[in-house]
Formats: sequence, structure tokens, C-alpha cells
Amino acid sequence: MNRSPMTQTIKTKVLVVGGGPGGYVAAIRCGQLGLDTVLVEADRLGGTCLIRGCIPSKAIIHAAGQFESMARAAQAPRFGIALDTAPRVDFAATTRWKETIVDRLNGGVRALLARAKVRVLSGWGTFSDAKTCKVATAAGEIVIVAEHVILATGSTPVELPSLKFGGRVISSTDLLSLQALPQRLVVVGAGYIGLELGIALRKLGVAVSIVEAQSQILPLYDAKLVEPLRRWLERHGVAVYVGAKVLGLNSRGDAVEAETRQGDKLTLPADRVLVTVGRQPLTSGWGLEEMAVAMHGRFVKIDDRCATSTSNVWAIGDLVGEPMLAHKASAQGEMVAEIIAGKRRRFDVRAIPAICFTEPEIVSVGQDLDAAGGDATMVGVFPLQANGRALSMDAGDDGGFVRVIARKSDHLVLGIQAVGQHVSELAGEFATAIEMGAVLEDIAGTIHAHPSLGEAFHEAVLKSLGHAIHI
Amino acid sequence: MTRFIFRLPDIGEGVTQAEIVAWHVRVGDRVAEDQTLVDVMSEKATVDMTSPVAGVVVAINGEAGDFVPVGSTLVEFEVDGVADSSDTKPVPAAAVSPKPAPPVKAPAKQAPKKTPVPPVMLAEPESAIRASTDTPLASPAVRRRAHELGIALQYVPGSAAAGRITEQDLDDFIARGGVAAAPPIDSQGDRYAKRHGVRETKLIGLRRRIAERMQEAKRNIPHFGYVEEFDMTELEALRRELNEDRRENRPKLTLLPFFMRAIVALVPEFPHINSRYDEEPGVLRSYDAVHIGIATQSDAGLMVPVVRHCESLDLWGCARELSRVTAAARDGTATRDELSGSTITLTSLGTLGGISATPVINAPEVAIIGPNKLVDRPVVRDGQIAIRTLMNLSCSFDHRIVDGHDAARFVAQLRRLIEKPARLFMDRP
Amino acid sequence: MASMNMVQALNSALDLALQRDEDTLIFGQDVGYFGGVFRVTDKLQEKHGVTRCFDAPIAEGGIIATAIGMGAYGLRPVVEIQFADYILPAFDQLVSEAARLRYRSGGQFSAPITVRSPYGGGIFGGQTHSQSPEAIFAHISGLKTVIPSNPYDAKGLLLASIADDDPVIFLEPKRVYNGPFDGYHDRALKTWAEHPMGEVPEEYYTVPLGKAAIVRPGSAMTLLAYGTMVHVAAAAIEESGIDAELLDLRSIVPLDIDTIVASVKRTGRCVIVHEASRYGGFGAELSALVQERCFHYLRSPIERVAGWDTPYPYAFEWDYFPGPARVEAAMRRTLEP
Amino acid sequence: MEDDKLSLHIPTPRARPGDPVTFDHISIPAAGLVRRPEISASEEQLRDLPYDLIRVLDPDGKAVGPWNPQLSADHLRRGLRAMLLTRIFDDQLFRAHRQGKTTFFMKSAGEEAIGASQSLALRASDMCFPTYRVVSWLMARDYPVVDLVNQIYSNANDPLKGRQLPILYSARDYGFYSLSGNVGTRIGHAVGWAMASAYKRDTRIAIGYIGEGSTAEGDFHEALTFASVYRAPVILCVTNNQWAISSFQGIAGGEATTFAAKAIAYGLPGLRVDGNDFLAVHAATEWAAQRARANHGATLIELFTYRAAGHSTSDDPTKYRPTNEEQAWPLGDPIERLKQHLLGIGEWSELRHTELIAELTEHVRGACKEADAVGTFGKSKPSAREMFEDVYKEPDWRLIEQRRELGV
Repeated sequence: MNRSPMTQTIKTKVLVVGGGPGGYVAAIRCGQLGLDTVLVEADRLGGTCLIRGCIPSKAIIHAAGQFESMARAAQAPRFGIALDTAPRVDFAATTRWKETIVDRLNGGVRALLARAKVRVLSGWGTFSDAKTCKVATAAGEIVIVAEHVILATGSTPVELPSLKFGGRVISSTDLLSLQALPQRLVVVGAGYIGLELGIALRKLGVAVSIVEAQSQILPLYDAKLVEPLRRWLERHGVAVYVGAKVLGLNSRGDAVEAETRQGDKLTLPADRVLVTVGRQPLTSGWGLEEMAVAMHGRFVKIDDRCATSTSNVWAIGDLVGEPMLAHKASAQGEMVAEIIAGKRRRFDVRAIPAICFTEPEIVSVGQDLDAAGGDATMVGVFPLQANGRALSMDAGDDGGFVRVIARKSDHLVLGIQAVGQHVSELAGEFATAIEMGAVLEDIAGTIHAHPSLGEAFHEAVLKSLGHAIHI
Repeated sequence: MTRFIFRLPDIGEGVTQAEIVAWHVRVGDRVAEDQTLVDVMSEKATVDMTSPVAGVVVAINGEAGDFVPVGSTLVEFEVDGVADSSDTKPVPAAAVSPKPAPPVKAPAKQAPKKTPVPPVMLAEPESAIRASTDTPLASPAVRRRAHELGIALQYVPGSAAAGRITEQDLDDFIARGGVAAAPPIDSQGDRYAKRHGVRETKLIGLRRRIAERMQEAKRNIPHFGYVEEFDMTELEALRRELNEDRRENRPKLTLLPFFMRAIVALVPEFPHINSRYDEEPGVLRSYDAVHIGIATQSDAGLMVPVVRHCESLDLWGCARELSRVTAAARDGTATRDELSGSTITLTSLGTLGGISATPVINAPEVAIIGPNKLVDRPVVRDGQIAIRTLMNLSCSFDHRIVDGHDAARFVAQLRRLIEKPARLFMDRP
Repeated sequence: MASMNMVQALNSALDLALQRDEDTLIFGQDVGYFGGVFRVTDKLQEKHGVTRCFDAPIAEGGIIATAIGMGAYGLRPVVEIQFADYILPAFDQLVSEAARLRYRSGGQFSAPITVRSPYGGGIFGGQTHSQSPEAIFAHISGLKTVIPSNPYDAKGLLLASIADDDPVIFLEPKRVYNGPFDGYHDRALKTWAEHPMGEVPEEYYTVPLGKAAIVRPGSAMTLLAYGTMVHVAAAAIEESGIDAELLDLRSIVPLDIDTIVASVKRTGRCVIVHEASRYGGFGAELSALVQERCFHYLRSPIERVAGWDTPYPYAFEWDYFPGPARVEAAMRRTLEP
Repeated sequence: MEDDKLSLHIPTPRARPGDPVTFDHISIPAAGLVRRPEISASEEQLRDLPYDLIRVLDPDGKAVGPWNPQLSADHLRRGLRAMLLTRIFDDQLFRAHRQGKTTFFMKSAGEEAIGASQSLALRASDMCFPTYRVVSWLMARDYPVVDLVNQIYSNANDPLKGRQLPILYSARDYGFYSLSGNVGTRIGHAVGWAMASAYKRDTRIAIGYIGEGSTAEGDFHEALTFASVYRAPVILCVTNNQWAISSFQGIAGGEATTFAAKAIAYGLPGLRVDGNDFLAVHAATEWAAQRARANHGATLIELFTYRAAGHSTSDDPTKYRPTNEEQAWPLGDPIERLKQHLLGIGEWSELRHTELIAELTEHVRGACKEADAVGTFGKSKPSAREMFEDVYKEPDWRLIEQRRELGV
């Protein structure tokens, strides 16, 4: 590796590669702990989550929700409100509004990093050994030599060989920057990303159909939990083909061809094809193979301190394994910073909450029925239609509920799930309960504000203890 | 203009210092690159130092004859333009002492002593108090603090619901020096509340070996127990006297040396008792040499160091060897052959004694002799009541080798010698 | 008593050996008039005569062969191999001849020779001036291998080696010739003047072979080291604040197994440190011995800290040389529950 | 001395520090006297040559006698350039050591003619197995000086990746075999390489070097045996520069006989050549090369020269030999003698000589500046991962684990 003499070399204590929720949180915490830190990000600060994932999709979903309620009001008055003409959507303007939110948050992250005295280098970094990274910046090549390296390169969408991205076939990133809505959208892959975006576009009036190889949409959740969502899709004319294998585009290239398990062929016309069959860790193109870091399948292998096999090289977030969630990455990033600063820490969490911003929303923390449904457990379910707050928000009729699962022997709460409109905001209470090792009596003994959706959780617990009040 | 510091470079093979021979420049001289500055001499060679830069000499360090440690400043220059100093080793400018000086005492700069991290709690966990499969329940704060202190929550009893460990539980655990408490008495002080604690201790090391050997002995050897009462009055008197005026290099006499000499005396008459039985080939090996195993309690558990060739040791010799091997066993320095090869074993619980016992034979031996505690009791002697010092002797014999009658005769002979210790010192008792 | 560095202590030993026994003589490359590239034989030819300390051709095999011949005759030659890395051409003479002569001749002939050689790294000597070949010799029955870590031991052990009737390989850690070196290469260099073991009696004395020294008594664990690593281990103990016992083995054949076993039985933990590369290094034998004799007393796996399994890399001296940080890390690993 | 008592002879040099310098014990025949036999002559006819001294340049620098290689002026000037470049390079890097830019350096002062002339006498594809004072071989083949300096500094651009001591170069494309600190061990490799070339019916030959001190090693004698037995197409050169660190050539057997004469015991022709005479060395090498290429086997050449400077940066020759001994060496300085010859035949001038010195000095200084910019010793080095590469073709689990433990 011949270095021309003009290359600038920086020595630093910590080098963070990747400015997503894992990387920038790690960098900020390092800065707070007084560690001399450099963050390298090739794209924009905030990573997938902020720039082309969680945040922008939530914005589009919110806009879609507004549009749908107005459209229904234009059809027939709701709670006495009527609209004379149906609403129109200029999707380009919607995406522009979404961008303003992304820019504000991106600016926020930049400010936080600056306050934590983290030096941010924008450019693509390539490692030549475990502690030396050459960054191609606009101002020329900079070589960083670090004592500690935190790898937070995140993940990228999985591409189907039969449906390569490009032209009509788009990824979630492309969809969030469309300038115009398609007439007909085919979603390949009924994971939470495919369903969130598919449902949003359906609300915006797009004809949507969904193809899923497994036998159920949202295969990671138990069937009862997914049932209200399945019914919404049915009621809103979204065609769902489960157990169907995609073959590719047809010869004219304007329709998706698939084959059901029974063997009959499907031809689904599509202006756009959204492929969301999963994400894969970004492990190539930046010199990982030069670092002698051990792998665990397609992920980087780590221990319970996020330490890789190579001393003082740490890895966090989507790069190290499931669940690929921003808040997991941030928690790991914070922990690694504290370990590098000399504290004794390990990643020892009982609960990582997961939310689907589908219609209705789904929240799940801890074990669901598939994992803990046996006779050693006790279950309590409370339907949202019996919850005053839900009714007051016209949110009780989609079959939503809150469910708690506990251990019979000592009433330890093992898992909490909810499906329904607005339930996403209950994720915090559910996670706290499980992380604190709450037993049913702890929840039962906690007064839940009235009226609130949280009461449904309280009542679900009372139900499991056999003395619910409101059902 | 920037300042350039030229240090005495490491001129190779661990040379630590050099003596200045002659300067070729003075402060204020302008020197060209590679111009000779100074000649220095190490034990190995006289070397001329040339200037790495062009510039003006602003300071020189040390006169001819001085000793300069490797790495300390030699010459300082003012150079035009940027030039980083030739620091190959950021070493503090060492004191230079005038000629002739013994090797310069480079100031051993006390390296900033890292405050020793409080050694991780070496709480030697006695035992986990919950099955290893189910993970201990605690809040994130409690888990973090425990991890910081190096405490595995597996060993911390939880008083809250579902065995959850509270801050208080952790504090109590630490207060107790990191040892699991006796089963936690119910908080209302109710002594009769049910107790739930279960402690698992894996048998390892010495404990495991003792368990295996005892089990093997009990399973294979048909033990025949025999208890006899000995009148120790005369022997105790003799022992006290011998101890009082013994020479200072001699250890205090206990009972066991007398038994050792008694056994030695009887072995010729009862050779099959001083032997080891090899089961597979069914061979009994009787030994002329008398290697007596001494059952000894060490903190790691029961050990049986061996006094070898007791036949070659007098009373004091037996006493000295006895205390040596038992001490070695207790402090773990006994070698492999000091812990094996016994032909017969003596086991005594000393003052704990008990009135009688059923000692387990130290396989593959065939007999074990167990003196119990001494006690003064009234007995009838020649029709009169007399207070005598009495002691039971509990022995076990391998009934495959030693018949009951044989055992009784052996113990009777033993009693004759112990009750009349004088006989111990005659050639043919 | 006088303050001596290791070179002066060795010089004093050789001077006394020549003085006391006319059958003792010294030869090797550049050891005569010049006094040796490390000054160990300085002024000996001038003081004792040209046939008592003279230069030898660059033929390590020849040097050992002729030394064995002299030994068989009845002399007691003390030869120098300029760097331990250059001893390999003499390996056949040392193994097939010196080590086996007494054994194969039914005790009629023996080779009471002493082979001195500077060894070990820490001086940017690269592949051919930094190696530690002690494990190769430890494996050969018939050879003794002695390694001093300080001037006092160096003189006593060298005189004991010369007096010993068996062939002795005497490896001198050249990095500590002029001063104790604890691995902190960026700190000011120390000299032996300020170290207790730099006080060396001027008269004749010996330090027995096969007797380890307890450099620092302790209870938490046992560190086994020799040569320069004694000072590195001492620095690691100081730095870590752990109450560890440090043994300087001083000779690896004969090995003081009793002191090692007693110590490990007491502390229950063992860390072995040597400069030579790890795989098949002498640490492997020490680890096997401790495991065989103290297994039931061990509370954690035995740790070995050594050079990496690569040829000695010139420019990466301080990435290769096992310093206090790596020793402390190994010590901490033995403490983890 | 009692007549029947034995005594041990210890060779000692004629002069020690403080003694007057004398070389009159060395017989120096006039140039041009030694006959030049046919390359196919059988060894029995050549048994006088090992005790003679082949010289071409007479005291006035004129080329005389049958060995005069009749070289073109350009060829001679290339030789002069290579020798001058070597000397200027040596002085510059020796100073660099004194300035802490490297920990070790060795000069080949006084022996520049050997590497330079033999490098130009042989073909680009022939392979040389050098000792550490034959760098002029590389200078004659225009090896990039900056890469020599990078290797000496072991900086990030060191072609040997920081693994080998300074000046122990390796440059396969320039026919320069990898050097190491062991002495005498690689002359056998030259024989092996030559045997391989013969085995493959190739046309390339090998040339191996060994210092006179190292001829004491068994390796030397074994190499001669194999070279003789298999008639290997190899030229074996003993660079007799009088000193092996502090041991004079007498300790290596030079009192009893010449080093070239050792060839006789192995049935090999032995030529003894004035090592400071560019033309003589060139001629002898051509003779040996032609003989080898004609399948007549190996030749031993003793290059009689003098080590003008210390052994290395860690050596001070004034401790064991008179300070002015190098000036008194009767066979003069190789550069001066070739310069004088070129002046004599009108192919050179004092002005061109000073200009060449200036040009080469600037060339070396430029190379040093370029290497300084990358970094001197300790300021820049290759990645420590290089420590774990090339131990084997592929690293095994030990190396991977240890590289991970070090974290590079």
C-alpha cells in the first residue's frame, strides 16, 4: 500500500464507520466520555433509519392516514363532518414535505455530533488493516489510524435475482422518493416494511397486491395478532397471495409473474414493483476482509460486549444480526462507547420492542403465543372495543386487542402484544414492564390513567388474573 | 523560524549512554546539513554526529567528557521552514553530570501509577442458589451495578416476587462479603416460614477423589468392625514424663507414635494385616516394611499422608515424621509418593474422639486402627474401684483376609503392648 | 561488593575462572584482542595471555567441535557464539556429540564445556540478532540451559556453569546487558547501578543451577519467567496491583520443579512469560508440568504470554516483544470467574 | 621453548593500533604478468594461478597483459558511475544512522569494483547470491535508490515490508538473491540454483559470494564439493577484504595459503584477482562465465581487496587496527584507479568526474528526501499485519488468532 507523501494521516482514539443510529449514537457517547472520536459516513448522517427508512416512511404513512380519513369524509359525513369534494394528493409535494423532516433531523444529528466534539469525515472509508482506514473525501485522501474501531455499516435491501432493482422494480428507498403515485403497485415480500408501505399507498388510492412466499403475512408474529390487519387488507381490496413464489417480470415487463403452491400461475400487472424480501448486512466494499475479523454466517461475529474477534474492533447494529432495529443499534453503540471508556458493560437486555406501523398498528415485546403459549403460562386478552379511549377515537372496531402472557408459577410477565390504531405508543410501557421483570400483580397494582389506551393493558392483566372489571 | 531538537540517537545494541569527546560547533554557528557537530564515544565505538538539518545552533547540551543518555537533547537549532524534531523517542532531557562520572543515574521517572482498579470481587461463589437454566431476575440498574462489581447474579438470593433481586438484596449480598446468606428468614422474622433456597455444589478436585475412593472401599470390602477398651493410664503417665524433659528439637509426643511402634512390633506375628490386597489377580501382598498412613483433615478434605518404614524409626522418629507428613498434607506441599504406598492406616479424631467409630479401610489395605477419645472412668481393679484413663480402639478389618479370631488376637496383643508401654522398648515383646 | 552491569559481572566471572584454573580457556569470534562485540571478554587476553583468550574462525561447528575435543582431553573451555541466532551450524555438535558423549562412552569421556551466547530481542536486531532458541536446547537430554536475568545471578550462574561437568548453554539476554528493561521502551533507559541485583561481589561465588529465585512473594497467582521477561513481569505486577508471586527460573535444565509446584499449589493460578515464539516454546513444557502436578489446585487455565509465531520482525519490535500490557491482560484472564 | 613440549599457535595480525602500518609481507606482482589460459583448459594445467594475482591496471592506470578485457569506454564509464553511486550512497546513509534515521547500516567502502564489474560482466538473467557488501551490483543495474532507502528506514514503502534488517535487501528482478545476517549459508544456494539451471538445460548461470572469514564455515566446503561433483555452472567468489569484524584473515587460514588455493582440493580452477582493479575483476569473471556456459563447471575466484571502513555502524576499526591502515593498502582505491585509466585513454576528464559526483550526490539526496517524506525509522512503518503475512503461503489458525489478539 504505497502512500503518496501528501496523504494526511490522523491518529484518533475511536474511529466510528457508519453514521446511522448505531454509529452516531456511539460517536456522541464517546464524545461525552471525553474520547477523541472520528466518524466516517459516505452518505448523509442518520443512516438508513433517518434518511430512507423509519422516519420518512412514518411521515408518508401519516400523510396517507390523513388523506384516507378526508376521502371517507368526502364520501359520507363522519361524526358530522362532511367534505364537498374528495381530497387530491400531489405525491411530489408529500415527498418534499417528508424531506424537510429528514433535513431537520439530519441537521440535529450534525449539531449533536459537533457538540460532542466528534470530527465527522464525509467520504467512503476502506480499511487496509484492522486499525487503518483510508477515507476518500472531497478534500483528498485522509488516512485514519485508530486505537478502537466501531463498525456500524448497517444493512442494504436484499435483491431478488429474478427481480433486479431498476426501472419498474423499486426498493423501499426508491418508493419514498417517488415523484408520482403509480396506478398499480405489486409488493413482493409481506414483511413489516412491505406491508407498511403497501397499506400507505393503498390509503392514497393506489391499487395494491401483495405476494409472499411464506404461508402468512408478517410470518414473525402469531396468527391472532395479524388477523385484524389481514381483515383490513381484505376490506380495502388488497389482493394477498401467500405461499406464492415470484418468477420475475413477464416478457413485456409490465406485470409480475408468480406461481402459487398449488402450481397455478399468477400474472399481476404493475406500474411499480416494490421488492421488500429482507435486508442484508453491508459487509463488502469497505475492506472488512483486510481486518481478520471472524464472521458468523453473513454477520460479523461479536460477544456480549459487541467485541469482534479482533482486539479493540467492535461491531454494532444491523451488521451483527437480528433483530435489525435502529433502537437495538443505538443501545449497542452507547454500550460500546462506555466499554471503551473503561466501564464494565455487557449487552444483557430482556426485551427489544418491535412496532409495525401498518393499519392497524402492531406492537410486540418479549415472547408471543408461538414462543410461550404452552400450559405453563397464563394469558389475558382485552379487546379495544371495550376501551373508552379507543371508541372516542373511532378506533375500536378493527378487532384490535391487548394481550399479556405470564408464567403460571410466579406470574412473571413473559410477553405483551397489542394490535389496533395508535397502540404503537404503548411500546414504552410494555418494554419497561418486561425489562424490570414485572409480575402481573405489579401491573395490576399500577393505576392507569382514564381514559387511555393503556387501560386496556391493565384490564388484560386483570383478565389473566381472573378478575377483569370491564369485560 | 522553528526550533529543531536533535537528540542522541539509539546507536544500537542496547547502548544506554555515550561520552562527549569533542564539539565541532559552538552556539551561534550556522551549519549545513550533514556537517559534523560532535564526536561521542560509547563502550563500543567513537562516532561523529552530523547535522540532520541546515540551521543555526541555539543550544548545545553537555561539555567534552560528560555522559549523555541515549534519547536526550544534544543540539537545538533554529531552522527556516517547518521541520519536525528528530524525536524518535520522546524522552525527557536527562540531567548531564560533569566528567568523570559513573554511568549516569537516569532519573527513573516514576511512571504515573495507574490507580489499581479495585480487584474484581473475588467472591468465591459457594454455590448458585437457582438452577443454572433460569436467568436471575433484576432491573437494568441492579444488573449494571452487579456486572460492574463482577458479581454473578446467579449467586445472589432475590427477595422480591418471582425471586427478583432488588437493590437491597444486592447490598445485603455485598455486605455479607459476597457470600450467599443462610436461607433468608422471612422478613416478618417468622422462624417457621418455609425455606426455598437450593444450593448446588459440583464435586470437584480433591472432594471428588475422596468420594470415589470411599465408595469403592465400601462397595468392595466386607468390613468387620471390632471395638476394644484400652487402659491408657500407664502410657499417659509415661507420655507426660517423656514430653516434659524432651530435648528441644523433638516434637511433642501424641498417642499415635506409641501405636505406630506397637503395630511395628506385631507385624512379624500378623504379616497378613500389614498388607495390600490386589483384587483382580486375587493377590495379597504382605510387606516387611511398615508404611503407616495417617488420616489427616485438611481444608480441602481428608488426606492420608504416609510415614514410611516406621520399623526404622524409634518413638521420637515416628513422632517427627508423623508431624512432618501431616503438616505437608495440610499446606499442600506433600509430594505424590508422600501420599501413597501405606500398608496400614491409623485414624484418630483426637479430642473429638467419640466413644467408638466404624472407620472405612483405606483400600487396598486390609486393616485400619482408630483410637477414640481418652476418658477417666471408675473401674474395678483387683476388687477395688479405681479411677483409670480408658480409651476405646475401633478397628475395621477386611473379612476376606482377616478372620474375626485373628483380628481379636491382634487387638489383644496391641492392648498388651499399649497398656504396658515398657514392653514396647524390648526386643522380643 | 561493586556496582556492575551484566557485561562487567560476566567479565569478572571469566577473569576469576581463568585465574583459578589454568585448564580454563576462552575462544570465539572477536573475543581475543578486541574483547568481544559486547565487551564481555574485554582485556582478558591482555591479562591472561594469548592462549587463554583468543579469536576463532567464523565456524560455529568448528568452535564447538574443538571445544568438545579439548573437554575430552581434560580442559574446561568457555566458548562464545557471537549471537544465539548463529548457534545453529553448531547444533549437530551440541546434540549428537556434546550432549551424548558421557552417555555413549560409559562415562569414560565427557565434555565439561560452557557455551556462552547473547540472546533475545528488544534491540531491533531483526531475524538474526533477536531469537530465543532455549526451547530447542531444553528438549535435548544431556545439555543444560541457563539464563540469568541480572548481573549478580549472571556471575554466579556462569561460574557454576563453568564448574559444572556437563555441557551448559549459557544464554545472556543482551537487552539487559547495560540495564534492567521492563518493556516500557518509550521511558528513560535505566542502568544496573540503581538496581539491587547490580551489586556484585568481586570475589568468587556461585549461584546453584536448578534453583529458581522468588523475586516477589505473592498469593493471587504465580508468574514464571526468565531473562528479560523477569523485569517485564515485575512491571506488569506493579502496574496491575495484583498480589502475584514472581519466580525467576534462572535455569530451565535443570528445572526447579519443586519451587514451581509449591507456589502454584498455593496460588492456584499460573501465568508463564517468555520472549520466544509461543508454539512449542518452553512455556509449553512448563504448562504441561504444572498441569500434571497441580491440576486439582488450579482455579483457571494456565496462561502463556510469548512472542507471536512469526519470524522475528525487524520494524515491528514493539508489536512482537511481549510487554507488560500483554502480561497484565493474561493475569486478568486468570482472575475472571 | 622446551623442545619436546607442544605449544598452541594463535595467529596475530602484523599491526595493532599504535603500531606502524606495513603490507610488505604481501607480494604484489606487476600487472599483466599472469597468463590467461583457454576457458576449456583442464584444472591440472591451472594449479599455479591460485597463488598468483591477476592484475590489468598498472600503477599509471594503463591496461596491460593478456587479461585486458578490452572494454568499451561507455562500459567503463557505467562501471565508474556504479562505483561512485555506491560510495556516495554509503556515506549519505551512514550519516543518516548518526542522525537517528535508522538503527543500522553497513558500507562497502573499498570493495565497490567487485559488485559493479561482475554485475556488468554477467547477463541480466544471471542470478547473484550476494553478501552484504555487494550493493554495487544493484547500483550497476539502476535499482531505484529510493527503494533502498525505504528499506533502510523500514518505512511504509519498504519493499520488504519492515521484516528484514536494514541493507539486507532482496531484488529478484535485478538478479539479487535475498540477503540475511547469517554468513556463508547462501553460497550453497548459488550452486543449487546453477544445478537447477543445468538440469532445465537453461542458459542462465549463478554467481555466489562469501567473505574470507566465512570460508571457515562448513557451508563453504560443502558448496565447493557440490559445485565440483556436479560441474555446476556457478562462479564462487571469496571477497578477501582482510577483516572479519576484528579478526584478520589469518584467523580464517590466510597465513598458510591463499583462499583461491582451496579450489585445488576440489579439482576446481582457482583465480586470484586484484579486487580493486575493475578491469581485472571483469576479465576474470568473463573467463569463469564463459567456462561455465561451456559446461566446464565452476570456478573459484579470490577477490583480493581491503575493507576500507568499519564492519558496520556498531563497529570502530581503530579499536583493533591502526587508524591509517586503509590508506596504506598497496592496491589502491578502485574508483581512483578506473578514473585514472579512463583519463589515460582520453575518455574522461576531471571536470566530468566532479560533475558526475555532483549529479550522483543530488540523485542520492533526492532519493533520501523522498524516503524522508514517507518517514524515517520509527516515524512510519508498514502495517503490523505484515508481521503475520508470508510466514507460510496461507496463515494458519495460530497466526490468525494472534493477529486478532494484537488487533491489527
